[in-house]
Amino acid sequence: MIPLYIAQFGIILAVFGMLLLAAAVMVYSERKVAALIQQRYGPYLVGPKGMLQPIADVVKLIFKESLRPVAADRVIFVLAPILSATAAFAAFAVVPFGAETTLFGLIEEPIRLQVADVNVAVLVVFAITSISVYGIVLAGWSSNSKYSLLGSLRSASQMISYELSYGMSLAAVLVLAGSLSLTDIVNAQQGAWLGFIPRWFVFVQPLGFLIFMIAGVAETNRAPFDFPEAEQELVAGYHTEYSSTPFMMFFLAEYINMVTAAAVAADLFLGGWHGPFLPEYLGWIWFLVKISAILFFYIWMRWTLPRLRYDQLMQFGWKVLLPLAALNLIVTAAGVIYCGN
Amino acid sequence: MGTELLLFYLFGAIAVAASLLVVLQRNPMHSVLLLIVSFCALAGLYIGLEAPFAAVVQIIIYTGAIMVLFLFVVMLLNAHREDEVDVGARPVRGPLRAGAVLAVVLMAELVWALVRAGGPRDGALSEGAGADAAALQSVRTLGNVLFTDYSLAFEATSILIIVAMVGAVVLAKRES
Amino acid sequence: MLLLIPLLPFLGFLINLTLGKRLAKSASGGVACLAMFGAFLVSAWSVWSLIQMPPAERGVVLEVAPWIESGTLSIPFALRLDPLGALMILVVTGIGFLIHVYSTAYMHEERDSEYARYFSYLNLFAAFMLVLVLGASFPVMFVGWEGVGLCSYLLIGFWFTKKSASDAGKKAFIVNRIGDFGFLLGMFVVWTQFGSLDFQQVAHLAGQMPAEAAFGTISLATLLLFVGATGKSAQIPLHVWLPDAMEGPTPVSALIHAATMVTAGVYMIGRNAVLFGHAPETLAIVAAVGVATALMAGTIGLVQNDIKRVLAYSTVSQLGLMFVAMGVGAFAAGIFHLYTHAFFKALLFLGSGAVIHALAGEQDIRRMGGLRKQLPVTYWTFLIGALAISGVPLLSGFFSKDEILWKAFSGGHTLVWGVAVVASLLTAIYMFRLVFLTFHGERAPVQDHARRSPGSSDPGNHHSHLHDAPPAMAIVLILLAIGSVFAGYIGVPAVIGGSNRIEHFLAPSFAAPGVEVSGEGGASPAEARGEMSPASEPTGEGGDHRAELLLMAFSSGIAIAGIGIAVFFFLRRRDAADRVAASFAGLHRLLLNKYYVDEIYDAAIVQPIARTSDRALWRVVDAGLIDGTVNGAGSFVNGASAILRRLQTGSMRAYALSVFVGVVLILGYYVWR
Amino acid sequence: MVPLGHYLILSAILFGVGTMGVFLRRNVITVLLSIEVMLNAVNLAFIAFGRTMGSVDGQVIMFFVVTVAAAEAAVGLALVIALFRHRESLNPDTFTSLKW
Repeated sequence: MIPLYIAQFGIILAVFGMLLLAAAVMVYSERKVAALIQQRYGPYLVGPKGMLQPIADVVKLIFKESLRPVAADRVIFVLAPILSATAAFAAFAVVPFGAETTLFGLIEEPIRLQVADVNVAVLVVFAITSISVYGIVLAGWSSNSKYSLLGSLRSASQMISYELSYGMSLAAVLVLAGSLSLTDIVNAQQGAWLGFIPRWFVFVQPLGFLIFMIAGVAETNRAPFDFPEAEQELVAGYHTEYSSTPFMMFFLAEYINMVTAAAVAADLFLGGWHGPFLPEYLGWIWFLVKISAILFFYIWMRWTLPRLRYDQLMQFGWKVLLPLAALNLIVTAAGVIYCGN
Repeated sequence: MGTELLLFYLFGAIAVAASLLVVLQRNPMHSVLLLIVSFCALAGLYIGLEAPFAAVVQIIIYTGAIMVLFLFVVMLLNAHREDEVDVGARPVRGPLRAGAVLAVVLMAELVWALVRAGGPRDGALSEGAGADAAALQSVRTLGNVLFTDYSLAFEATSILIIVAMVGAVVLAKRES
Repeated sequence: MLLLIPLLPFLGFLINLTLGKRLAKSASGGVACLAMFGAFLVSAWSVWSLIQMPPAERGVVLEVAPWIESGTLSIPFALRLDPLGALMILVVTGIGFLIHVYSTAYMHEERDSEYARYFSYLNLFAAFMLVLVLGASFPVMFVGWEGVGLCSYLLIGFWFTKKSASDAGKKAFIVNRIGDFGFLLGMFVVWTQFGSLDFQQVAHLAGQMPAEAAFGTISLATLLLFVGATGKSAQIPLHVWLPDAMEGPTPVSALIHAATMVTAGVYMIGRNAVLFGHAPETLAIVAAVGVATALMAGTIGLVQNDIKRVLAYSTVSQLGLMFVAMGVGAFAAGIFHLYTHAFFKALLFLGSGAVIHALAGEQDIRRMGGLRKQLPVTYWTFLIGALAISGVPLLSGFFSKDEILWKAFSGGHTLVWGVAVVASLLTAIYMFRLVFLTFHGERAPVQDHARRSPGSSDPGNHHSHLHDAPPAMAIVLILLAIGSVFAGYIGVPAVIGGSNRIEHFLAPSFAAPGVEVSGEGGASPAEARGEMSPASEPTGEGGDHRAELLLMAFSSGIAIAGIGIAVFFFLRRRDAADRVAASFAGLHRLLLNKYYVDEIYDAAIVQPIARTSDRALWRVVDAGLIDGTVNGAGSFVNGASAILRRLQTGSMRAYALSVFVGVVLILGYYVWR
Repeated sequence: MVPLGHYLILSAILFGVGTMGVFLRRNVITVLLSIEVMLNAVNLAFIAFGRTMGSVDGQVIMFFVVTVAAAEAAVGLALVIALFRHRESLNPDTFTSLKW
């Protein structure tokens, strides 16, 4: 019994570390990719090919002075970044990233590569995302500056608007899998049709996947939906007034959210850790591959597409995405009932 | 004193404290946040009651939607503090204070009534435990009940929502 | 069939009422005349079918619908046609029709809407009059009674923009109300006495019992009814309204205030002949009132200068004469006079109308004169009328009036007879005064301010030259003239070889049903009066023949004498007339002011009422009591709500608190129970 | 195993607290929040009962309550905004006139 607890604890730590690492990697790769897209070098001084750049950044940020506007709401101003960071980390807790494994026989009965196996995991992710709104909103409001306020208002309304499409496209998958547990959903995508097409829901739910991706981008406030921090319009949006560690937390939270979104997408649509050529216990490699692909896609999109106009964003969200998602859900449900599985 | 009871007291304490603060301090923004806290605590209690779905819904809808709405309004009206200067307000504070007192009285009455009715020591919940928890937890059964026994009420609420939506838009629209 | 008679005019009324405003004059007038003519034809037909029946059971009853059903009281809306009614409907529809035709020309200057209004009123009047005549019971008759009152009000005040006209209308209406009140009371008494209001039944029941020796219930009932009659027929003391009624258009005066409505009182007494016959006291009063009225009106008529007023007073005196006939129990004679009078009085009024029309509204005879040349038709017809009314032999007036005089004399009412003779003498005098002043002698220049009725003034030509009556009028005048010459020949008394047909015809109406009617003339009223005065068991014995002839000669002599006097004073020596007037200045003024009756009434009745209603009723009762209560209620509610309003703070939390208190209390009750 | 009584008493307390808020606060928004507190107290009671009965009806009713609460919040807040436009105040006692 003891080793099991140890293993669980280990997994928690591992996930925590992995998320931090992932954030760092993201920062680096984002800069690099951006540079390549813009035909620059990007960071190359710190460490080999500037790989240690993120660490330098962190150090710099930590050693900066932490400022707080006089008129700011003391409590909330402090609370906001912590909240968003926490939410970001917590969301990943229910995301499975690998098949059951005995960790190379270290422990007798296998455990799942997942912090907490909740039978309503999907909804939990959803719920935590909705909480993460507060981080931004409160940050904007508490720092008592008009730019921040505008940024936070925008982000809040934007996230709420896209949460609906997000949830609906997700619900379609739930209908297909017939479960709310991410593990079950992933396992429902085992195997392949005709031997070579993997049973990924992306092939069943192309539209759903598209909507999910777009909504995900909006949820994570990334370009072309990065209104909360639209540099050209409102200095730095909701975190204008933040500096030093609190700012870093927002930064962190943003990237972790991306990772989480990517992980969830992989689990829901791309069959999680299932994939050809690799044994079950190495499934997490497939998982990493898929996540990286999605993340690259995010970065790629950010540096390619211009930002929309705010009203366009809202119009799109309510008048295009939501109806499409609803339609998709209805069609899926009908299909499921028709096929009877 | 099992862990469940421990958790119950923990969450219960949080909920009560948060609610009390919601009521007792002046800054609406803080009230909203504290209310969110108490909601989360309630969600925890729901999990303890083997209603995880209810818990998640509580968070998604209350915390994720309704409270954000409140937050919005607070920001929009930028009501930092409860306005002390009553703009042409009728001084009806006295009776209202009495109302607060009455609330306490009501609380006392309820508690007293419950205690007399067997109070905390009755094992009411335990024989309910006989019902299989899986059925209670599974969203499927919930859905079945919701869409069969309560279908009418469900449709009614959907209409209610539509009406409320339209009404809200009409009311909040600045008449030009 | 019977129903059609009143219904046709009513339809005409409805048509003119609803779309009269849009109709052209010719259309609305045509409709009205057509309705009347139809009614006339129908009534002629029904009268003819009535005559076919044997005299005993001449009577057609038509129950239109059940009307008032309450306990033992059951009054169907029933019409009944009997000889009396037959005569009346012929007069009403016939003369009514002629007057309608006349009106089409006379009212021609009116605007279309006014024109339609006029004819709708006229038709309505005809309808009500026919209901009055045909009604088989008191209430039905009362409907007609009130209806004609209304129409007379409307028509007198037809030119309501003129204050005098509307005042006259009001006066007529109010005075009539007094009479109607009496009529109602009479009805009630009859009901209590006989338990029925149907004429036939009442007559039958009355026929059983003996005539009242002293003043009894029947006398009371009849007296009250007679009050109603005085109201309608302008007898003392309620005669004051009729002269003023001349404010109305002349054809109206002719139809309502000469030929038909004012005779309703007479008709009513005739209708209840049996009842009145059983109340000698009442009959005496009737006779007295009648003769007094006749004399008084005659004297007034002697000095009046308004052509229509003179005619009005003559009408009053003639009505008085009719009442005399009724009073002495000569019902047939009274009705007979009514019938002939309808002809020549209508003729005279229409003639005067023609004159007024020609003179653009001039009514003062002192400004007339010498119209003989310009208005030949009018002159001759008017002359005939005058002769007829003054009772010149062989004209209709002669027979009827002479009949009355003879009945009075033979009935032993010598005094009544004497006064009646004087009255008829006066009649002859003032009628011819009228004729001479109007048509002979020299004409005084017309002043423009003298245009009286705005109705009959047309802006077109100011009558530099006079034109005679237009064809429509002329024809009517001629027809009526013929009528007033020959109408009397249905009642030629037996003594001069005639067989008094009208009397026999009417006899059944005056006899109690079931009582055997002897074909003999004059017997029936005697019987109806139940052996009241044996002296009136006349005709048949030779002695009375001589007396009757003598009287006839005498009365015709009277007529001639009257005319002679008129010739002397007003044709030959006008200054003499003035001198007489001067020498009897006091008397003259008295007559000129109609015995100051109006002034007396004003002082005795109108002013006190006005004062009390102003001081007591208005200031105290209305303003004080009634308004006080109403406003009091209002202010009470006001005060109460002022207090209750405190609860309505409008603060939602206060409301919530009230709810909450309730919750706590109820819960507390259950907890501590 | 937590007894039903605990939950009920907790919900009673929460309800009382909410009511208190309705009467104490002089800010419409806070008043609405207090009402939310009351609703949640009721929800808790429902779910606890449902658990006791071993049926999901408690949760179902809780969903309905939540829905109604959402509608109420939407309309209520819209009203608050409209009111705030008319009177520059959020004090419920300033909105005592029955019409303007």
